[in-house]
Amino acid sequence: MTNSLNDMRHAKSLIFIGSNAPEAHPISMQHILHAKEKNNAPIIVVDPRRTKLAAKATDFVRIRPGTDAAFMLGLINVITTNGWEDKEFIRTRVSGYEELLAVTKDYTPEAVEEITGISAEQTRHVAKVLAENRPTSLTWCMGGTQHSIGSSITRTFCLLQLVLGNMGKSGGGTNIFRGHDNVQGATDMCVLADNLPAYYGLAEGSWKHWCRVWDVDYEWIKSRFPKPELMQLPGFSLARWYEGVLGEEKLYQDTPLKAMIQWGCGANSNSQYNRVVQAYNKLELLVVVDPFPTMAAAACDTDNIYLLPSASQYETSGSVTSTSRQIQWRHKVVDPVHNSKDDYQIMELLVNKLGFADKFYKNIKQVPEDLTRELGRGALTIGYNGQTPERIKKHMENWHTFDIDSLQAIGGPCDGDYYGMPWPCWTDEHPGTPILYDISKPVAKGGLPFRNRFGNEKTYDSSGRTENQLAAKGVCNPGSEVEGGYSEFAEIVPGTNWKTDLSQKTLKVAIARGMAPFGNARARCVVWNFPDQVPIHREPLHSPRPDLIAKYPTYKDKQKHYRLDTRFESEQNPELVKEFPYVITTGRMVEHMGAGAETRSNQYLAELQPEMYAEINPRLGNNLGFRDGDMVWIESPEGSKIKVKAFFTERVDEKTIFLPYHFAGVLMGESLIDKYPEGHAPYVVGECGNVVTNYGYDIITQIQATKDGLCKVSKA
Amino acid sequence: MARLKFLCDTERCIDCSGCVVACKEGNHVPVGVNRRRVITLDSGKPGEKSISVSCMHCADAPCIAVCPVDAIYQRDDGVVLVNKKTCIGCGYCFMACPFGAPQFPKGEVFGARGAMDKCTFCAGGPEETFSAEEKHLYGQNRIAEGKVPLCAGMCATKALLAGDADVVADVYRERVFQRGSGSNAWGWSKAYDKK
Amino acid sequence: MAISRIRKSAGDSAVGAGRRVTLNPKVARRSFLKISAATAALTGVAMTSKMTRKANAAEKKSPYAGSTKVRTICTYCAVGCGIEAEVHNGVWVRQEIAADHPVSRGGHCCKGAGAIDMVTSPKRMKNPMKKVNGKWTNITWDQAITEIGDKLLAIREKDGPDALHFNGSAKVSTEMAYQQRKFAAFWGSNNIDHQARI
Amino acid sequence: MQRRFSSVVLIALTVLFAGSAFAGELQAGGAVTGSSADYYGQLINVITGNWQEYGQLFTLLQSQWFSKIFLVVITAVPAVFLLHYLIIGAKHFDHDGEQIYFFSLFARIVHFVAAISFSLLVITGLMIIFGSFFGGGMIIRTARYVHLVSAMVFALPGLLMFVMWLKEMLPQFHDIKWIFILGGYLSKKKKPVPAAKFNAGQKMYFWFATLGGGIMAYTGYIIWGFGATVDTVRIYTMLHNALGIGIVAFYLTHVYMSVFAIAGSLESMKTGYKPKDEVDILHSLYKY
Repeated sequence: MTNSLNDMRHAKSLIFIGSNAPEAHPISMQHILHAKEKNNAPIIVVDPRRTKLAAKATDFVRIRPGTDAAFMLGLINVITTNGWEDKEFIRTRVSGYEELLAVTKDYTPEAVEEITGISAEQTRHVAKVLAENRPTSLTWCMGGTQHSIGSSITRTFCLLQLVLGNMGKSGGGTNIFRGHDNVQGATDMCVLADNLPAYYGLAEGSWKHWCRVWDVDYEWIKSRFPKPELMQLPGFSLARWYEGVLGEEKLYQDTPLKAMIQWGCGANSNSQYNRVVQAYNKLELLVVVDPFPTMAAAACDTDNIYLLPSASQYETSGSVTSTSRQIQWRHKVVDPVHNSKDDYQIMELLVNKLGFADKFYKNIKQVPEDLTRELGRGALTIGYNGQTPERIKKHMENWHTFDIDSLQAIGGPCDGDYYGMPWPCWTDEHPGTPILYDISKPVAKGGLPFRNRFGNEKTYDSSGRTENQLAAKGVCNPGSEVEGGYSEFAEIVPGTNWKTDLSQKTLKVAIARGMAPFGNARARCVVWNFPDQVPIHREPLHSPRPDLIAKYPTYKDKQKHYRLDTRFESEQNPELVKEFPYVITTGRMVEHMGAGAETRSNQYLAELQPEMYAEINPRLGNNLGFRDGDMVWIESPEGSKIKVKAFFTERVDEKTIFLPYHFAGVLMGESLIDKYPEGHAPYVVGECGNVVTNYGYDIITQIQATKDGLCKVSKA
Repeated sequence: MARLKFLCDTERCIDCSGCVVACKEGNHVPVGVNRRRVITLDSGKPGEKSISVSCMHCADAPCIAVCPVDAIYQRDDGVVLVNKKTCIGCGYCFMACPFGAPQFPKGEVFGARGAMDKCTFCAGGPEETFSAEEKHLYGQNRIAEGKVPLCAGMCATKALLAGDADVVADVYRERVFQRGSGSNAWGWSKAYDKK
Repeated sequence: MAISRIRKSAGDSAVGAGRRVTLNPKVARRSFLKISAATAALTGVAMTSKMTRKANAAEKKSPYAGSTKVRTICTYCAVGCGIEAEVHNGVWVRQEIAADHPVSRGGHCCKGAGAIDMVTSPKRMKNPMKKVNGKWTNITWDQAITEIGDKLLAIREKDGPDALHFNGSAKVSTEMAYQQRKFAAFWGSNNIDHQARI
Repeated sequence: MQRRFSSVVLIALTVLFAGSAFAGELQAGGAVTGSSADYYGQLINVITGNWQEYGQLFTLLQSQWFSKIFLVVITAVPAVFLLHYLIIGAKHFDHDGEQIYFFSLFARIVHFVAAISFSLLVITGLMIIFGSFFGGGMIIRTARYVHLVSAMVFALPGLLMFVMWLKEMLPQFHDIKWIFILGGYLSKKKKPVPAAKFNAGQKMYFWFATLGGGIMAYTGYIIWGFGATVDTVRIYTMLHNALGIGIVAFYLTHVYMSVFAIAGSLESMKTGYKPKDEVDILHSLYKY
């Protein structure tokens, strides 16, 4: 989120795309409904389903799954043709705007209607509402990202906010509600195949930076890798790691995967889950570290599996980063129960056994506080350095002193700080940055311009136009020494820049000069390192509209995509819809979480939501000849199928089937409940919805396309 | 004398069942007994509304009137409680209740209903305050501690209000006024059908 | 209709001699209420809690004498709701309402309201386990770590570090997530990822 | 007849299934599909039903009327009989003279089993109605169990009596006459009254006890397990209570007649023999 949940209280309108806050983020509704009630803010919900959020909305826009980009570009088209864009904002803080217009001119409301199924009139209406009620808070979740063009879709969301001039403003911003409790923190720490902590990437310089932080010899780390070039090659992603085991596809490493450590990850949130199960059984070693057995325990038939009981999060401590980028300290409530050990203990046992404990724990005397300090020392790009354990704990102790509207402490020991010191928090004295890219405040008080990351000037491929990428003259945070755009800080300490200066002198100098360490640039509409420099609509790989595939085809197949090849063009088959006529999409329910291992083991939650089901429109169900409550088979083009109960509801339209994805314990019609360790099977089991989610991955991030596949349905 | 009341604001209730689990977890209510539940009308259709329902602690409670053994009583602050030791599980209170609040766990003899269980407003029961027996039979006695009931305190959107009837009414009135006060989506444009 | 049978007196003998606390009539109610209603409307929170709390202040008493309150954070979604855990003799006895948390204001969804179940659920794993001839068997931590470690080292020796994939987690603390990434780096592979990808 | 038989079948069913599960527990009701709210949406219809109509009526009757009426019945009826006993007194017949074999051994056994279980039903039923008098709790809970067991026990002899005496219990014209003179009980004179094996009063009690008993058993079964929608349960409860009023009244009458009003009739029911003059007078149309 660029802003915070509490800041949404200031929004004058709110638009949600692929987000169902009452089910996925219920407490955020407190602030959303506040904006609706207090500011009379219209709430626009764009979703294939009439969700519980739509029940609170002023406008519900039913969209065909996977066409969000087209709708956004359509909104930009209406806004710009009517002159509702924020001209001053675009002139001073946005680059590549003309190139954007060249793309959006084709997305007229009528063209958008053809793609998305949203009437041209509704597109115009929504554009008008957004234009008349600024600032708009824009929220998306997995409904916006889990597509083969997910990265393009999310960019169109940002572009809309740039065109409306809603970025860096209270009540505006792009507010992505993150899923898991610490998914922001874990992402920031880059438990990712293509990055080192704090998004440093995998370049040699990044490795050297972190080796300095870890206080280990770079050559030693290098010696740990089979080949130096593998240090810079992203590993397998969570979305497709199992292909590395199954060996049916070409791999970009010398060995197939033979062992797997699955630490706090339910894995039945993986699409094509039946293939994951195959991979489990082919592994030589599978280690599951979790408080609950998880589906892996039941799915794995072979003797290769170990279950290590980790303590729950309440039995250990550490910091967690919320969706608002706030860092809070999760205090330990009780000691680990049973014979479980907390994560740190298990890691220590493992590292000791593997023989690199002396190097691994060189700076770590006190767990977890020394870890917080070490990661803060290195994570300069996103400003994790100001949030010392002491400060985080102080915020926890004094959380009652923070104002609900501004999230700023009023008096008390944290006076002036923003709650949780939302990153970037550049120094020990910095209050945190409650709103990103907000130039109304000095940098030292939590203001920031756009980051200068991609050079100072660029000639665009599409137009041949050359544009300065730094912010326009006069646009800067109050007190800035340079009145206008400036590049990122480097060479304050010779041989370093603001990202690699471990002394943090660069940061302090920049802030003392009233400037952002990362420069003051424009937000890009043209991303020249992406396949679509300006995002466009492309049909989902498995599209229900064969007629549109010709006009909006997907990408060429992608080679060497996280150590695998990913099919795009060769997977898109206009004939597929004839056999698999319905769109399948997945989502959350409020009673369960993620893969559901925790929540399905809670008797009360299991009681509330005891069964897997498929939401089917009554008209579709009646046409297919089954009744509410009948068991149906849902089959995917990949040949997998699930047997679930039909639940008739008008939440979904006649072409769409919705599956909650939290269930596990039943696989392709066969119950695995007896395979759990005795006494540890969850209270409720059900088919994994992700068995039938289709092939399809984003071209940049390799996120799985679970929201726009195809399927067929028959009575069981 | 202050009277304690519940009020659920349907404009805010998002059907998250937080109140349901807060109640069950806090009072160790067995599975199958629902002191509180959320009901959604027109689910999945335009105009969908949810409401959280439990014992409403009626001023003139029909359950008290019909109980053949006088197991149900009302405290001075309006909280309606049941004495589980007196209750015979006949179910008359359930028939009389307009909210379906009384719940019956399965008893042991001939499939009989056990003693009636319902929302206590987190005020425990007739046993000694904070005694193990009170906790076992009725759950927490938060009113004696000076705390609000768990369901309302943990309501995600503060849709569920609990407390003194006058304050609850004031809060709700203020909210309704606020909703109607603007000149935008809910105000004039709505009144005059201005698109 | 029912008035005739409603007992107005809380001290009725048929009800039992239990001590029952009712609101203190001595508090000057009307004026006090005005203030609390105003606060409630401002924050949108049912501040009536304050009402009962203050009215009962004179008789305040806790069922868990000497318990401590631990402020912690809910482990479900990323909203980051506050939890006040009441701990008595090392046992998490109940979840209190974290009404002062600046984001959640005491609110929880059904998952967060049952957060205590993460610790108390009988379904929790109790011991390290492995499968022996298709049957689940309890093992000691020592055995588990020794066997896993030996196997990992053997695979590393034979196939190299890239034969291991590490699925980390968005459910652990930032420090632990950092350690997971650091572990992969020290192990010598980029085969590490977590749920943010999907 | 159809109805009668269906209720007979139901009594039999009650006996068969009573011990097993009373499946109508609310928590188990309703297909569980969809979200919790839909689940509860289904449930709430089962739960509150049409409260405005039936719930309110039930509340009114249960809180204001049933217990009062029962109180009137169990005080007024004995009081009337006390007056009758004091003013008119019991009828005495010659138990040493000629006897007529009136009831077979089988009939007597059936009657006694029925009598005991029926008495228990009435007593425990009244205990439940006046539960607050006993302070509720264990006593009344036990009374409920006894009520259930007695109902199950009564079902068989009830059914047998019904079959056994059905023919004699069918109404006849002389019954009207009997009713007009109230069976001659208002006079001290021994004047033959128009009645065959059973007089009109016995017939009425018979129908209340068997047909009414069948309805009581069925409604009771439903109420016990909440085996229907709440509205049905409410109606059945009202029916159960209303019918109970009549049954209690007739039960008391029967007890008074057999124990007090006709001296030695209890003995007759034990031995099976009635004095000839008693039969000639009270059952003047009986062909022996």
